[in-house]
Amino acid sequence: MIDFSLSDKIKQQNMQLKMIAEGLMRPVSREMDEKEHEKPWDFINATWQFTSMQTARMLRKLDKQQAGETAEKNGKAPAEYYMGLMYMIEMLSWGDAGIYLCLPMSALAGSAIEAVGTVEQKKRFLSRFAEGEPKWGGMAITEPHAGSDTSAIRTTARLDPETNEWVLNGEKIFVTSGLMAAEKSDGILVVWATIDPGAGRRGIKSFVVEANTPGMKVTKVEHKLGIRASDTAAIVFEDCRIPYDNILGDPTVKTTNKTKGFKGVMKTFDASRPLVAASALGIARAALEFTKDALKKEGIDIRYTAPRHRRTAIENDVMEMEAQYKAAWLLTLRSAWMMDEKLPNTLEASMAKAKAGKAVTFITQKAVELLGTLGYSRERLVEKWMRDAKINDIFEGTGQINTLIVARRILGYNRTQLK
Amino acid sequence: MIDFSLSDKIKQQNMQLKMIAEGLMRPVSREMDEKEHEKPWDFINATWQFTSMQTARMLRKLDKQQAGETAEKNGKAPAEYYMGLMYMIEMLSWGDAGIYLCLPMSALAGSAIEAVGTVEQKKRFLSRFAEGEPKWGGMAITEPHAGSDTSAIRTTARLDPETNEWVLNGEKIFVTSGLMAAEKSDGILVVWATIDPGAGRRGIKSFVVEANTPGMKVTKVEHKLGIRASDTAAIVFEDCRIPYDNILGDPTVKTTNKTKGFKGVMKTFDASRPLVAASALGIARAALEFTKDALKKEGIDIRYTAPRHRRTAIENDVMEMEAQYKAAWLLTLRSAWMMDEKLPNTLEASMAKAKAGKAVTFITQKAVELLGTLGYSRERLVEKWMRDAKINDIFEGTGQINTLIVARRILGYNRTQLK
Amino acid sequence: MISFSLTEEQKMLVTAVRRYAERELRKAMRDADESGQLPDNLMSAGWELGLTPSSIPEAYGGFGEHSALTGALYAEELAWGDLSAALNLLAPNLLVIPLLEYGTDTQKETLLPQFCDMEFVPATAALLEPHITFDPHNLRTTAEKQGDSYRLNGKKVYVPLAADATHILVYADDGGNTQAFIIPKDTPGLTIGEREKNMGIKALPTYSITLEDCTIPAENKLGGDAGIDFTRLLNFSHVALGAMAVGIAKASYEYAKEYAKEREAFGEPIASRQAIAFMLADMAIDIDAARLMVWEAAWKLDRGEDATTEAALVKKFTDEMVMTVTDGGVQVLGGHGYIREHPVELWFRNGRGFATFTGMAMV
Amino acid sequence: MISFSLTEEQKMLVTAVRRYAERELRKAMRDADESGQLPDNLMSAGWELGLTPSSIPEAYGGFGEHSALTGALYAEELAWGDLSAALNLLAPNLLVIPLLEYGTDTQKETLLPQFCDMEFVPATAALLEPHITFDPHNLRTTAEKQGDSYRLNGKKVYVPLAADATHILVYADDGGNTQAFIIPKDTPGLTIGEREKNMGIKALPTYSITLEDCTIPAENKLGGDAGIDFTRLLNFSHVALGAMAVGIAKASYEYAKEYAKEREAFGEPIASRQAIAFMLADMAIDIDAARLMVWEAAWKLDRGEDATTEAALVKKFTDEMVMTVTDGGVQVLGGHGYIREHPVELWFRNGRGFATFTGMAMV
Repeated sequence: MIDFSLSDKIKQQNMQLKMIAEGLMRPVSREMDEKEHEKPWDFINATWQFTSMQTARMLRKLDKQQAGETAEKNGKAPAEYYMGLMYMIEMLSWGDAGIYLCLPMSALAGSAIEAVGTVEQKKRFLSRFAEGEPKWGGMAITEPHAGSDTSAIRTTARLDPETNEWVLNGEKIFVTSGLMAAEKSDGILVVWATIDPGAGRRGIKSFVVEANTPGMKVTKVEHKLGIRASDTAAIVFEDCRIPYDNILGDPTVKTTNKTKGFKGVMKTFDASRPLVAASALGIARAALEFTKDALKKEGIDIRYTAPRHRRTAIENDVMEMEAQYKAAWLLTLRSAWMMDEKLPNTLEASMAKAKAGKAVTFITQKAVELLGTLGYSRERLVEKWMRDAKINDIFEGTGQINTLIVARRILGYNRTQLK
Repeated sequence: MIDFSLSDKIKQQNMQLKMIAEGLMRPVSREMDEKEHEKPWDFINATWQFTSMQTARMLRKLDKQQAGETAEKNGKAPAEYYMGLMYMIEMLSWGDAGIYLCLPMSALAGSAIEAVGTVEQKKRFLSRFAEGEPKWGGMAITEPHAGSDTSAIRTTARLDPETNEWVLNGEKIFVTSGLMAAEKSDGILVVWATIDPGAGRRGIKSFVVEANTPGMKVTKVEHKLGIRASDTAAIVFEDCRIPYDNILGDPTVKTTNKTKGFKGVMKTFDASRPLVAASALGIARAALEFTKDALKKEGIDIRYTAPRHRRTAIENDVMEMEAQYKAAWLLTLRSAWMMDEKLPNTLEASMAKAKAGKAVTFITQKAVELLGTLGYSRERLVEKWMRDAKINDIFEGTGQINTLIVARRILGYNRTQLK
Repeated sequence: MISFSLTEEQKMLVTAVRRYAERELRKAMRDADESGQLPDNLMSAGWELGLTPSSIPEAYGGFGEHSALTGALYAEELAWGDLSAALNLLAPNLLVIPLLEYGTDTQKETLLPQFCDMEFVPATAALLEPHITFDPHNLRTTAEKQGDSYRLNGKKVYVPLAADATHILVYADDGGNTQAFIIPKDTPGLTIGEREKNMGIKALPTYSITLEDCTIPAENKLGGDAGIDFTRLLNFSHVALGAMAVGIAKASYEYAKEYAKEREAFGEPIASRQAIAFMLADMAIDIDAARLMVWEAAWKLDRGEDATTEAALVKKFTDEMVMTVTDGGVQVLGGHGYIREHPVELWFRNGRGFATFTGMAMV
Repeated sequence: MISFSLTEEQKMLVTAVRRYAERELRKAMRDADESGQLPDNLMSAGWELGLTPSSIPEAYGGFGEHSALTGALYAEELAWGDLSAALNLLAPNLLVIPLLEYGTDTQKETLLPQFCDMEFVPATAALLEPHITFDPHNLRTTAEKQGDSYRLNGKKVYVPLAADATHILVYADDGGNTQAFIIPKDTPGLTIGEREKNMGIKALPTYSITLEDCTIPAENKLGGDAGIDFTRLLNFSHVALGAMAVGIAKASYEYAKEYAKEREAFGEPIASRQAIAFMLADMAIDIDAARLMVWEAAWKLDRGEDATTEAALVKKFTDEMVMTVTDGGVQVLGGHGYIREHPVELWFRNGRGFATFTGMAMV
């Protein structure tokens, strides 16, 4: 039955996360933005308690499975798993999207390992996220010469038969939490590289590189328009040697067209795009709420039922912001629900991402506009949200890439038929 | 010096044409729309006086040139030639865009003949437009299987060496005034056909076919969304024989890449696109004026200087309509001025056409919306203008084609680099 | 718990309505638009689907419960078939739903049973007024109480089926509030005007009506003394029209998509160009978003909650969306879209009406 | 007769300003934004172009006539170079233009000559107020006449160069009309606040100022008893800011275009994809349209005609256009656009300000 009501579990989670957002994020939002490259340690230490516990629970479950104690299938998620995740990310991004990205956890690296890693790999790489000091995981895909074009990856992984090690060479950019994962904590990076430069898409594999492995070096931490609390690193690999077993998934170059490894990687986008959309919408909600509150203080309440000749332009703008927000939010909700229902959602996830990216840029830019000098000032957070927001139309596939995916899906076209 | 003031000549022309628009077009607008395929004879007979005189003047000038009596170069236009034309078309389309298209004249066929015809051809084909009953010219380019893709033309023109005649075979659609030109008057059609189906773009030539030539048959007059006073015909050519001398321009298939003939044809778009844009903007102005008048009657004046929190949504909408109108209008003005100044204007003409097509669809659709039941009713003309308007985003290159041309020009790309 | 699954019943209903839309409405659509007339048997075939009776409780002869959400599902399918026919078939809802929501027992008992028969009974409502500054919350049509009766004065337009309707539910200003009054056919003072001529929905007979000291017993005020919560009723209408806008938009989008895949230019289907493909993708996204917005508002209404904000956003979003999409439908077909051989121009004309159709449908 | 040709003088001026913008402003732009400071010599180099003196008649030491159209030409070029620098360099215009238009002879004679010297003299104006419902025609800052003096009270924000300006032209409500008052530096009751922190134009020092019973002689009211036509002055500002919006938009568009031609993805430059190419084409069209709108309004102002509608449309169109274009500039560069190594994010931050900058520039 079609139902839009929240389960008690998510309601309770929302309440808890709102406290974190209001208590540990909002108060340091401005500071973390101005002092780019500093870290929100209070938030990190507090949330590490939570994320490390979750990882520990996951690992215990893994042990049980190995011991045959549970019939639960590997990777089976509990009810409303993605829905819960989505609401979490929305609320934390409502708090501060830059700080949310500092959440100490294995992040995308963890997802990749959980999705395709062996049990041994999971234990070896993820147990660190269950104990000790806060740690980060990162995903290194993009290279300087290629943006969305993952098939053009030039970083190589050559097998040294003598030592049975992979030798990585290449340069990665735009690695979220790259500095924290690679150098400032005992974290891990998942690095995409080709084991056969002539094989295109089929030669691309992912490898786990542990923090401070010799030959891996963070060469730059970017100065950005927004989400400044989060570090975005450039990382160079020069004869960086890692054990043979650090490769994720099948180590051979498939010769068939069924590029399973690559598709597996693309599959993770089905899960991550609704979450990125949710992050976008957290920012959008923050801006929308702030705008409405500020207008209310000036005596302007939005009259939803007033006809166009009575409604003011500013009320009309706010309604448009709300409508766009609602549209994007419901698409996102649907795509997360489909994940939980194990329904194929590539189309719907890209729809949500494309729409949310557009909606959040529109809403935050409009908020700055409507609020005038208040909106443009760095004394308030709206201008920051507008800067933070823009990343959502760019990462995890730009708006254009996601629209392209939607177009291909609805037309039934492949990447040759619709370039 | 940058100047936006009208010359007295154009001011006077505007006054005269406004009388025609108000006296002969607006009063029959609705009738001509409802009784699709009937003709506005009062308008036709009145304007024929004018257009036939103009053609006569042009032919006299031609005679003088032949006799060496004038130093004026062939085809040299007087000052403000295109500017005057543009204002004319704008005002007549403000009157009624469908009726404007019934203007008895050689139209695009005439332009093509004037541009590339020999003196003999001009006299032979155009003198009829200077005398007798009203006549029409038409241009037959589009074919059922191909829209904007003129290089895919399949209509063939085969030379019969025995009779020294071209034999045309093929089918044309979307021929404006096709019925009037081909069968209902002693008019002419310019038909695009290939003399070498294997040669692609280079084999395409244009031919003059006189009305009621055996083998040419109007097979259908379209029922359309708008501009219903104008007939849009489908015409079939079955072994339609025309004299060898009816070919316009060079009769050989060029083997170089410099497809001069084809380029010449494309060049006519530089002149016609500003004019089509002007027609679009005539409709837009009609809708805008009607909307503002109707609002005024309800006590709503547009307060241009009111801030957003005082201005109503409806005022804001009207301002947006006006801004879009103004933007498109000035681009159109510029592209016409460039024609008169003999400055290359392919880019600017496509800019004007793309923007005007978008603006007029937006403005007329918004007008219908703002006027509510009044806008949607067939008792008024606004809904008709909205239907008429839409053709402007479609013919003479759709909005997409014109945007594509703009994109190629600004990027310096050819049709292979940007498809 | 959040879910986007239809119930089995809803799925069956949707399938049945879609079949009717595809086999009957689509076939009749073009001729009906040109001639201004729906074929005689079309409404009776539609009435057999039992949509209106399925909203009426058994007590009054029906076999269900009113659900705006279920209504939104079938309204979308009907409009996908043909908007004129959809508005015609659902016109009785304009009386039935307000009765179900606010009717007194007597009103319900008297009026509802006739809508549970096998035969289509025309009924309608009159809300719109003929001026640009129309405001449903500040009507110019007035209802004045005089002893045991109400006297109505004013002019209404866009009243579907007014000439044949057994009852017209007339909305009027009753002391500053919009209230509804049940006016039976042939009540003195009620004059049905000429059939209206509109850009779209040409197969739907709509009329202007005039009320000149049109006097009815006080018990004809819907809901009796308590009256109605007009805002809530209007929300039902926004949901119904929103769903129909989605249906029309989907029709145009689907047609344009198939055309774009078949039509070749410059050696490839035009769908393989980003300009066209992205237009289609944006259509698909906004259609889905609009549908979900309709569902959410309907769901809230069904729970008896205030959905005024949601319904207002539905109206705003769908009015815009359906226009953009149906305009895009014509645009994708280019010159062919401008010809009345293809249906996109019809959907385009209908699409522009939604901003105006306030109150013309209800589920 | 309609013409789009610049005069020879205008062409020369544009060339000179563009050279300055390209060689000086562009080089300084990024550092200035990060440090919040324009290099010392930048304004003096700009001042040597003689833009402000070229608007001042010889009688007051200048060498030209005020022309909004010529002003629009150079304002576009300056903003193309850097908006902070442009607003800084042209800040004296905020006093000079109103003086030229409405100043009494005495006011002109006293104040104008200092702006014809070789050295940049900071002067400014204060219009904006710190509330969302700011309305330039209904200011909250008040000017009360008391005998031979005016007493001003209120708060202003976004006042460029306030800390250094020799004079601030303060706009205040004078009996229901907006009038302007010349307030010299160090007038008692005038307090300059902290330097403001904004999202963009970070290199331009702007301040809030407070007026508490700030009292000035009555002859400091601009234009004397006749006062000013504030709407006309605001039109000059809309034209100036519109031209600057065009300049910024052009900068971002050009950069994105070149990037798109160089950047390869999936084996081709990204510019060869319609999604990107069409975005660039739409930018180009709207930039040109905006410029022509600016020209037309300026031309009308120069003829002394009422250009209120034109100026309002310029503001509406350019505010929107510059935001769309600068957002698109970032979007075309994708992840690289988000990094402060490329200038597009800077133009994006500046672009969003135009809707707010009302009255902050004048030509």
